Amino acid sequence: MSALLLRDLRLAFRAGGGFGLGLAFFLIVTVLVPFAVGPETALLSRIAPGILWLGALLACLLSLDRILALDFEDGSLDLIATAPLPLEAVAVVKALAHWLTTGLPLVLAAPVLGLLMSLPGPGYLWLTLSLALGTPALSVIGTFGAALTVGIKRGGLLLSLLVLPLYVPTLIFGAEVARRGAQGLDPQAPLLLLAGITCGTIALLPFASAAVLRVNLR
Amino acid sequence: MSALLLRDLRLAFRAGGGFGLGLAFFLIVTVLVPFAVGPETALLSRIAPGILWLGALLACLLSLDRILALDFEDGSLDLIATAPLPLEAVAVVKALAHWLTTGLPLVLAAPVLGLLMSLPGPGYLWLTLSLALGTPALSVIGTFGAALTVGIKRGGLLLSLLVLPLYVPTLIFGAEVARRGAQGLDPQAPLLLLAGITCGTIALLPFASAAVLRVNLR
Amino acid sequence: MMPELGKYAGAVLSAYGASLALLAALVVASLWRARRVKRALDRVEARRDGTA
Amino acid sequence: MGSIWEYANPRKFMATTDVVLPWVAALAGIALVVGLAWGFFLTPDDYRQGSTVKIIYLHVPSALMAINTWLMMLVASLIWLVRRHHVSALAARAAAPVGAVMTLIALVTGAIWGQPMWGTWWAWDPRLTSFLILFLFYLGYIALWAAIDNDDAAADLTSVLCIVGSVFAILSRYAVNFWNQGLHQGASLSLDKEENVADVFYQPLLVCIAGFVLLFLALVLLRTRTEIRARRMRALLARERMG
Amino acid sequence: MDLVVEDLAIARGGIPVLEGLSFALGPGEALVLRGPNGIGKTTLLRTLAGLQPPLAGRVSLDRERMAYAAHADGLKATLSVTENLAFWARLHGLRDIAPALAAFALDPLAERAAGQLSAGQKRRLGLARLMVTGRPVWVLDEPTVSLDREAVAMFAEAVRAHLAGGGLALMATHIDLGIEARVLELAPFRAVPRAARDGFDEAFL
Amino acid sequence: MDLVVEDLAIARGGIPVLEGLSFALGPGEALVLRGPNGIGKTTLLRTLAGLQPPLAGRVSLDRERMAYAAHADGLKATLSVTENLAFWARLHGLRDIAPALAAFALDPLAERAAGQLSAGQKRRLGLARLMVTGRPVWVLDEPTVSLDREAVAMFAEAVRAHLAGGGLALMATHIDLGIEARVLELAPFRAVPRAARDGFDEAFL
Ligand code: HEM
Ligand SMILES: Nc1ncnc2c1ncn2[C@@H]1O[C@H](COP(=O)(O)OP(=O)(O)OP(=O)(O)O)[C@@H](O)[C@H]1O
Ligand SMILES: Nc1ncnc2c1ncn2[C@@H]1O[C@H](COP(=O)(O)OP(=O)(O)OP(=O)(O)O)[C@@H](O)[C@H]1O
Ligand SMILES: [Mg+2]
Ligand SMILES: [Mg+2]
Repeated sequence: MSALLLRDLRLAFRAGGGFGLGLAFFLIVTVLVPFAVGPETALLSRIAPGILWLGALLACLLSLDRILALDFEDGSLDLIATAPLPLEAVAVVKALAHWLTTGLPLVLAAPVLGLLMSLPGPGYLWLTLSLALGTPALSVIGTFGAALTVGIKRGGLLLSLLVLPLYVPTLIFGAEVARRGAQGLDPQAPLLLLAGITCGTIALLPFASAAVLRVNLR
Repeated sequence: MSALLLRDLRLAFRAGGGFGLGLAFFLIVTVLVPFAVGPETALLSRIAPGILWLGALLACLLSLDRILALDFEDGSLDLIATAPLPLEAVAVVKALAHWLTTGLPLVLAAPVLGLLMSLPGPGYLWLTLSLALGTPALSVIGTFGAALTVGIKRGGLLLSLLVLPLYVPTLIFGAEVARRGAQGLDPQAPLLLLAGITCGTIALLPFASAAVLRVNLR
Repeated sequence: MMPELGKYAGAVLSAYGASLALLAALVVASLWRARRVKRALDRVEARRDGTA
Repeated sequence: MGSIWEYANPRKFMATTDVVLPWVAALAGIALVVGLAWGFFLTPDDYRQGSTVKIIYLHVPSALMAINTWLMMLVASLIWLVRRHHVSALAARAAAPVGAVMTLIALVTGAIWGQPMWGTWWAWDPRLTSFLILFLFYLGYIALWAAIDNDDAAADLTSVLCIVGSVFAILSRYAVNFWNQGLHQGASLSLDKEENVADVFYQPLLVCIAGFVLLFLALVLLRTRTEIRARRMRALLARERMG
Repeated sequence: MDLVVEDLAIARGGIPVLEGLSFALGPGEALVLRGPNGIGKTTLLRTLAGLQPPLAGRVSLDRERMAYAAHADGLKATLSVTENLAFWARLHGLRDIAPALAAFALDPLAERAAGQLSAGQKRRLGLARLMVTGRPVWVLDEPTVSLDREAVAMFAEAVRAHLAGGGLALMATHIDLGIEARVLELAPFRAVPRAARDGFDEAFL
Repeated sequence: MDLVVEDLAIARGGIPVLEGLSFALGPGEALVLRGPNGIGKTTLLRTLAGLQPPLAGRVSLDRERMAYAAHADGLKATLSVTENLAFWARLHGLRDIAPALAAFALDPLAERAAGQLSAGQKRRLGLARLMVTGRPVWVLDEPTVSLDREAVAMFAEAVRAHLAGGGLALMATHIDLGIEARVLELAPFRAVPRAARDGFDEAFL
């Protein structure tokens, strides 16, 4: 397992490997929002938590098709499937590698981008916390979506289409935590629900991913 | 030229070809925004023109890597480059095919989605008009970005990073037209500027795209 | 020695601190890479001259 | 002496910069220390801005260099495209991270300055916004260099990106101006003496600007030397592998 | 017997392609599959590798003892030759990649990124992977595509050594490898469309 | 003379691989390039096709009269065999694809999506493309990879007909095609590293 994880991380850090690009996309979406909706600070600070969560979600989404499609195209996935590693473990490792290269940087960058969006004071902590709790779920769900579409050439957009509805609960609770936090309300209830979703998906979805992967390799 | 255009359109309409997915993405982003920022109508209708423009831009962006990368990977691009068709024409045809399969559907769907976002009355016309005028520029600029990154495996995110700053002027003027239109102000000035940008990019960028493509085929 | 910065001391000092830190990081990174690349090149050249 | 293009030959460039670089670096160090110390310790507070006026000694030079670095990259890119001197392409590559850091310093000092002056870290002021866009251009340019492994192709592609990017950067500047009227003051370093800041602030500022220019020069020379060496090493290694 | 196939029928894209296939392979034996393009060699090998289920019949083969090499090599263009090989070795719990590098004359290319190899060099790297799996049953799909004469000889040598060490090899190929091996001609096993005229059965035929 | 190469030197990834190459080819002639993996056959053919510039020397060849076939076939998986072929024909201003289909026995597969072909069938389609370009100079990179014996014979037949019609063919291959053709062994033209020890020239060597 560690061999696969290390390889994926190494690939991500190589030139053209995609590390940091999710981050760049997050940055760019956040920057574009004011151009689109106008520069008033009051308006921006009101929509800030939601837009930041949406930006993080989209940045995650865009890097999903790298999780498995590259390995499928060059034939590695066939070979990995015949190696002594259950496909469930492959799904977990792939999700973990995705989170480490995409989710984690987003969590760390979110406060800085909060600044651009004039996020209100107490919001920073809750935004970071909710992202830290929510992005692993995004990676695991995304891996499932990637496994579903792995056979399709440039399935990127289809993948988005399949995954986005699955992202809705995470997004709702995550953004709600950040929003309540920013407005000084009590974010405990959505926080617990968010944590529940994350634990549930991590525990169960890899099995679904592996099953789907098996079908797609056929 | 028509052979290439027809092939690209036909490929887009085939299963997994990507037609309609840009549209679906646009739809989903628009649907997710209320989940992210909360459901108040006043707030939504205020940010509606901007978010719709942003959604259209992102939907365009996501389909950019299909423009050239698929042809590069399976070797068609090498063969097309040796066919009796100048690369400038290839760049134009590719941009046109992208606009027909992505930009045009977005323009047509925008009014419907405006409804979801409670876009104010007069906004519909101006939103549609600004998208119709602006999306060709997005396709042409995007083709340039795709040509730049065509040699890079899954250059998708790098492509976004390169293209997004280039999209800024179009987005600003386009969203400004839609916003002023929605608020009942006079959108003439940004409209002219938007038209200027579109004409300029269409006239000049294909040459840059062809030059860059030539380097990448080397 | 230290000038009186008044109520803006935090801002001024952090501006100087951040900028000088960024500049120092840039200079150090440039020097470090210069040294590393030079050493690597010397090794390659020595190897070539040794074998040739 | 010959034409200046001789210096575009890697060998000549290495030989020349070997001599020049220490002097430039030393001058840069002196100018920076003198300018910053003068500005920080020996100037009075502004009657309106208080001690925050001292930030100007970092903010303005870095902002100037952020733009000028891009201009220098543009010129170098054109030289590469027209005359195909490798050193010129490598100089553009070497300059980009310097420009990015300068932009970052301008942004950070501006943000820190904005907190006491405008009561906010960030505002979507046209000038600040266009700097942010400039920063994105730098990031994209650096990322493109890093993503392509054929050096000549990378030089060609980044050069075209630099040219197209310049056009769009200017377009963005106008677009941003159109979109929002800003808080930021206009240029106060004009040739028109009336509009300039008071001399007490002005003189150390000039020294600081000179320091930043020299520092930029020194860094670009150093990094270009590194790039040339790295390039040569890649060529030698590849040649070695060919057997 | 390490690999036994009994009355196997296989399908590709829902259409039966081969049927009634039986053979067995013991330690030290090699079998070459031959047949015209499109007969179903790739499909057969994928079935044996467990990547797709058979339509009928039985395959007895311990998948934990099998290494598969497909049309595609599964190389990562940005990783070096050594890194690529070391990854597969570690995935199979091995460490030593030196013999594999040596067997396919990859030492001079060891530090090169896999994306910068020529077609034949890539293939050599793909074949070297087999040696770091440490598995006795090799299932190979057209292993010598793009190889020059010298490299084909290296490959034959590697297979011979593998067989001498008690391994098995099953390969599909169109060219002569110069290996002592039984040949199985697949043409006689082409599936004949059965007429199931009285309505649709489970396979809609 | 339709194709004349004089004192050509070519490089891949900035490194010279072949130099001092000269040959000429007239109507009805074929030339087979041979050489070990990695010698630079692909690079040479790409240079002739105009996809990359030569390092030195001269290639005289009207690119408008040349058709190139690379390692990859450029097929679209979701288009049918007919649609793929018709596209290339129209791009080159031709219409009739029937002879090409017949020459490579693709008629039974005509309506099949290209993605559902076996490796050898794909290759046959890739080669059929040459016949719908209507161009006299064929530049082919390992055309027979994955082909079975029968398909190799079809290809040889197609080349012979092409030559008989006044065409030219230049191909790199490792196997014997049974075509009357001059053979050019590339090994003697391998570029030798020049020693430029005292500093960097523009090539950094
Ligand atoms: C965060 C982002 C900021 C950026 C990117 C930025 C950018 C710039 C640039 C480009 C210049 C050089 C203009 C020129 O010389 O033509 C400049 C100068 C200047 N900035 Fe900023 N600025 C920022 C924030 C601020 C803030 C918050 C203040 C203080 C209130 C400020 C005060 C000044 C002053 C006093 C000058 C010198 C006057 C001048 O030469 O224009 N800036 N800034
Ligand atoms: N994805 C697919 N869907 C449907 N049919 C397919 C698909 N791939 C291949 N086929 C068909 O299945 C049959 C068997 O294909 P297979 O790839 O196993 O042949 P093969 O013997 O390996 O041929 P080759 O020597 O050309 O590689 C062929 O007739 C082919 O056309
Ligand atoms: N992208 C690349 N970057 C750098 N070097 C490369 C690249 N691709 C190939 N090479 C090297 O260039 C040389 C020539 O490669 P080329 O592909 O032309 O060989 P070839 O004769 O076609 O070999 P094969 O028979 O294996 O296809 C080889 O030594 C190869 O390692
Ligand atoms: Mg096969
Ligand atoms: Mg080759």
